[in-house]
Amino acid sequence: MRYCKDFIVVENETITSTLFILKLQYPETLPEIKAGQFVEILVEGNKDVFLRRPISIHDVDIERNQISLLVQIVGKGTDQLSNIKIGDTLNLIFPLGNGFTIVGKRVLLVGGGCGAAPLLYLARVLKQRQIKSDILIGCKDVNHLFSKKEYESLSNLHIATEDGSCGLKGLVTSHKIMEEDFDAIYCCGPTPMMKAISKHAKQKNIPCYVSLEHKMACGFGVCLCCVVETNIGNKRTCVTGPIFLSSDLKDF
Amino acid sequence: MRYCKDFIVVENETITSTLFILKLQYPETLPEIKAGQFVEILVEGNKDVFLRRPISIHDVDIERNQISLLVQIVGKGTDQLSNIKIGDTLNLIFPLGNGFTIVGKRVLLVGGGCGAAPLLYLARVLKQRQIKSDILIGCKDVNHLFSKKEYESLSNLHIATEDGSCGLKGLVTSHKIMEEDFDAIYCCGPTPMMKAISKHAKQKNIPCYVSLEHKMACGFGVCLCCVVETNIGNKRTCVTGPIFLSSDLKDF
Amino acid sequence: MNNIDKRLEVTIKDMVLRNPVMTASGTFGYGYDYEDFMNLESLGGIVVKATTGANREGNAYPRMAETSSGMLNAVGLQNKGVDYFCNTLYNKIKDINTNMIVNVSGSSIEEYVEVAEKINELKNIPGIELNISCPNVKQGGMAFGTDPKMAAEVVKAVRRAYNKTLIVKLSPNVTSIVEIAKAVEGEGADSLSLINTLFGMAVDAEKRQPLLSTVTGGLSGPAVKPVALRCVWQVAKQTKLPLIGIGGIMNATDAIEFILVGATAIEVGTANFINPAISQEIVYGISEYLDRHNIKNISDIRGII
Amino acid sequence: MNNIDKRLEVTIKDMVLRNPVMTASGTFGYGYDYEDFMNLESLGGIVVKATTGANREGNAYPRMAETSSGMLNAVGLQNKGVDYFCNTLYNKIKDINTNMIVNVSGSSIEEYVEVAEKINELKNIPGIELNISCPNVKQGGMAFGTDPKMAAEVVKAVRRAYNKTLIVKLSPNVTSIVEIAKAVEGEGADSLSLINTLFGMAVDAEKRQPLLSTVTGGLSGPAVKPVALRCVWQVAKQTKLPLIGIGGIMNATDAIEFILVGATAIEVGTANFINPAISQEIVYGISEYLDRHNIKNISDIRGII
Ligand SMILES: Cc1cc2nc3c(=O)[nH]c(=O)nc-3n(C[C@H](O)[C@H](O)[C@H](O)COP(=O)(O)OP(=O)(O)OC[C@H]3O[C@@H](n4cnc5c(N)ncnc54)[C@H](O)[C@@H]3O)c2cc1C
Ligand SMILES: Cc1cc2nc3c(=O)[nH]c(=O)nc-3n(C[C@H](O)[C@H](O)[C@H](O)COP(=O)(O)OP(=O)(O)OC[C@H]3O[C@@H](n4cnc5c(N)ncnc54)[C@H](O)[C@@H]3O)c2cc1C
Ligand SMILES: Cc1cc2nc3c(=O)[nH]c(=O)nc-3n(C[C@H](O)[C@H](O)[C@H](O)COP(=O)(O)O)c2cc1C
Ligand SMILES: Cc1cc2nc3c(=O)[nH]c(=O)nc-3n(C[C@H](O)[C@H](O)[C@H](O)COP(=O)(O)O)c2cc1C
Ligand code: FES
Ligand code: FES
Repeated sequence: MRYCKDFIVVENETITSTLFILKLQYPETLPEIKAGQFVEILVEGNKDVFLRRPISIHDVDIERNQISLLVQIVGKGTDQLSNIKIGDTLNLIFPLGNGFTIVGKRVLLVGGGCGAAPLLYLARVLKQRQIKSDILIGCKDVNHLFSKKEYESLSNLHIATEDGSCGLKGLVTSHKIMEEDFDAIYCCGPTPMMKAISKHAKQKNIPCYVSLEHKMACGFGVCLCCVVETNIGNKRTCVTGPIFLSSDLKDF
Repeated sequence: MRYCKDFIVVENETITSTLFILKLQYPETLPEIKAGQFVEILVEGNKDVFLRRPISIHDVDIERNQISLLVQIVGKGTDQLSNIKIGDTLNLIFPLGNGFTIVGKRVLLVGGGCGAAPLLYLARVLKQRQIKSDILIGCKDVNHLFSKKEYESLSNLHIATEDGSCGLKGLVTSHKIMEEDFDAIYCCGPTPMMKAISKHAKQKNIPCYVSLEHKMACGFGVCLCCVVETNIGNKRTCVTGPIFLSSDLKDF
Repeated sequence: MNNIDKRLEVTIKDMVLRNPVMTASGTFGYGYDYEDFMNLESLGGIVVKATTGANREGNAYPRMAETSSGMLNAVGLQNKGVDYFCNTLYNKIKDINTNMIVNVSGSSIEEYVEVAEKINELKNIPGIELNISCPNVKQGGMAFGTDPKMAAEVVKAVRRAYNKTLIVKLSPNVTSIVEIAKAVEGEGADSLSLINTLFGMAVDAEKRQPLLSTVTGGLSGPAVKPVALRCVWQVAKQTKLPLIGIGGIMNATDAIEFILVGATAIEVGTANFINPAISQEIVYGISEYLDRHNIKNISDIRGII
Repeated sequence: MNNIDKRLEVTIKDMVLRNPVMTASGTFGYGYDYEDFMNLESLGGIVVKATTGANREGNAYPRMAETSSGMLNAVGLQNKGVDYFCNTLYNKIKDINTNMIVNVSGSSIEEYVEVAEKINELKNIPGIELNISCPNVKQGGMAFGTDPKMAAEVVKAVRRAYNKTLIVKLSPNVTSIVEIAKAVEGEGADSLSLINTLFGMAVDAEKRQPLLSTVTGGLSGPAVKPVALRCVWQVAKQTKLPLIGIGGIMNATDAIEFILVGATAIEVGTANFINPAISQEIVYGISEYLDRHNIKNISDIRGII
């Protein structure tokens, strides 16, 4: 079941000048939400924004009926969204997409930049299911690190920064945690990073789940705009994905 | 000289649920503004508003470099405008149009509803020039009466309300002030009212100036969308007007 | 569905629509995708995604670009083909209690005829919408829809093969839409739906490349409404067929505008992406409009402009 | 005008434009109307309002309707005729130090020729833009612009009478704009400008009447940009003439998009109403774009899509 409903903004936290976290209150009881699912936001107040904007669910507070979204400002819609005030309403279609398949006993989560958004809620779900997880976050510098405390409380956090201001200096792929044994990898971030991690997983012969951010018009399966080439033909990223087993994707 | 500049909103006063007055601060010295001139407002934040909106200059405070606008909410643009906050900026093209021709020694100003907007500044200018004026305002009821004190300080105020809640109960045309002798009438309001007053002026054989609210795309003479039929052909309301001598208009 | 507003009922040939509000092909999946958001039976009809003879993978990604008050798409008729439709999809939609229309596409007259013949056998499909106007495939549609002779030929052939309600969907990308409309009327079309998307393109100035894999695509959304209204108005004045107005309808007011210029019914397209319950809301909005203006029947305002 | 960015200079036949930014006919008056807002000499060129043989009063009011991301106009070529232009207006504009182009309109080949001949005599008018694409007058323009044979005929006749730069302005309201473009190219046009407005209409649902006195009118603004880009791209691929891109240009990025798909210059239209200084700002914006992308000359990105 998907819903099209208004949420109320209860927090708009600035992380960096281009990164912010929205906490949204649902007036009813939240339906079940899987880690890796996303919402489609109706962005109002900007003449040049016509379609909704897809944003992953960063975290879910099932007791408070709140969800949070981690958003990077890349254009007019996300910029408009960053100005939203506490108390404003935001209309969402949710929850959308397949969400992560939960497998194994010990798994690795790898996130790059704001692409890491869905991993926090994934870490939470994994902990609930008593699956051990390590999480490796790659980002520009220590200022771009978000939700650190939350990650630490749910998982073993490892960090790689471009400038070495926190954790390893360098790319996630060169972090030593990569060499340990896992039953699966969950990776969200820039495509080159996801490809590198998926190659690594292939070598290790373990499944690698990636999250695709294809351009979407509807987000719920009806427009066929968001397709990705898989080994069994074009699939809609918004319903068959956004989480794919990287070995199913033609391009990976 | 016309300008395209940002003003700062210093007041947004609600008169009725559909009527409000904006007071706008100009950051520089205001240029000369004639009574009857208007501005073209860039209305931001609404997806369905594409063109600027023409609004008459209600009053000018030359010492403070402020202008005020009286706006009636009739659709999406004026509705959006009504939500503007103190401190917001508003981009205006101004001053536009010809403004009233000032004639005579004793004149009558007749205003209907929010159409009366330009008459306050006209009364102010007349007083400065030591021209005696009477002003007759017609409106729905006492709640729709605005800027009463200001009118009273500048002119002899007469009122006609539809429900009799203030002044004469009835239309402005039946007010006894109409029977007195004036050198000219200045009339702003709904078209049927302007036509009636202009007919009256014709009988009295005095000039009647009316303000036309034709639909405008540019407001400064270049698009030719706002034409009105005059005795000497189509004229642009935004530059030849919006103030016309009613006897020059085909339809009057 | 107890509160049916009888004033809204309209007829297109043999098809009775409980109200003029339909949904446009390619924007409403196979109907059931919207069940979470609304009551499908509140609609006058649903036009499902284009169906072709064989399976089609459609165009490469990216297939979508946002534009001012609109979007471009280059989906390219992706679908699993008519046999899959008849054997699998039909069973999933046949009990939806509204007019389920199939949008029929093809690259040749033979393909159109093949699809139409097979759909003709499906009891619960009261009509087809012949898509001769898709700008998104090379050999598919728009060529038929922009040449009166070819349009006439394909309609003639399909008419012979199909005996239920035959709607023909017109392209706005023509010098004279009236000419095409008349050609199609002459060959026995029961109704015309218009417009399909405008032929357009979008560019990423920073990356210096087109935003669609196919460079060009089909423009839809409120940006095209003025063109759509003009097309319906022109065709309404010069043909006798019942028309279905499409293009940029975002709310009940837009729908009323199409009815005023001569549409018997309307289809809601891109708006479904922005508000998935909008088509149902439009039904209510039309009722409200009739109340407010004291109109006894929707047909009283049809084509009065 | 000391800081001229030499990278922006472009040439259209014999006309040197200091940058590709021109303003579109009907949206910029006679140029001087914008003097309060900007430096006219910062522009590559200015196309003044349509000029016809005799005085025209244009269409009745209302002539304008706002639409989603655009507007419809039905001005209908209101102007005081070519003689008034030559005797009065010309003197007011002849010293504006940029390319002052006259938009030439008519209802017959004779009228087009008459106007062109008279403008040919004016020293400081380096070119005309032949408007064969106005949707707003019955006998005016669009009929010439939608039929390749008629388009060729009028261009042929005007070409004989006019020996400076001849730009022909094309209508998007055709099945194949390439066909018209080629017909016009074949008769000696020096350049093509495209697009003129899309043929559309708007309705007031509450009053149940059209919003324009003429019912239909011409659609402009960002809503039409996808169609305009597609037209320029198509024509650039299939003709050799320098093109002037028009349609929904609101900022420098939009202008760059037109250049990327093959335009040598661009014209800013409706945007002038919303920001009367926008054309000058676009010039600066293009310079910035070249800086940011390290581009030596605007021609390096022309038509690379
Ligand atoms: C399933 C999914 C989950 C996502 N999760 C997040 C998230 O958690 N946090 C986050 O910050 N971003 C997320 N994104 C990306 C986000 O949707 C885009 O950044 C956003 O739509 C851009 O909108 P804009 O108006 O700011 O940018 P625009 O002004 O429209 O464009 C700016 C840039 O963003 C790209 N872009 C525009 N629209 C989309 C779109 N619909 N999908 C992808 N890219 C687009 C454009 O190509 C352009 O390069 C997700 C995308 C998808 C598909
Ligand atoms: C010279 C001039 C001075 C004006 N002065 C004032 C004033 O002082 N105070 C005031 O409240 N209003 C004034 N108006 C009218 C005001 O411009 C319109 O009410 C406003 O533009 C409507 O915008 P909207 O978006 O709210 O309405 P929309 O949603 O666009 O339309 C709602 C209604 O308003 C009408 N309308 C829309 N645009 C215009 C337009 N450009 N001109 C006239 N009518 C329009 C429409 O026909 C429709 O009936 C003036 C108009 C002109 C031409
Ligand atoms: C993503 C998308 C896919 C479409 N697919 C089809 C299709 O398969 N067949 C068809 O006839 N029209 C198709 N169309 C066109 C629509 O049915 C409709 O004619 C058009 O979008 C204009 O209406 P709108 O502005 O309300 O969207 C599609 C439109 C969109 C946006
Ligand atoms: C109010 C108005 C008047 C116009 N008059 C003319 C005209 O006289 N001659 C002409 O060739 N084009 C005319 N046009 C069309 C514009 O020059 C331009 O081709 C069109 O508006 C598309 O560009 P835009 O979207 O930037 O406005 C007019 C457009 C508008 C909006
Ligand atoms: S975004 Fe519409 S099908 Fe995926
Ligand atoms: S509004 Fe453009 S000329 Fe008057």
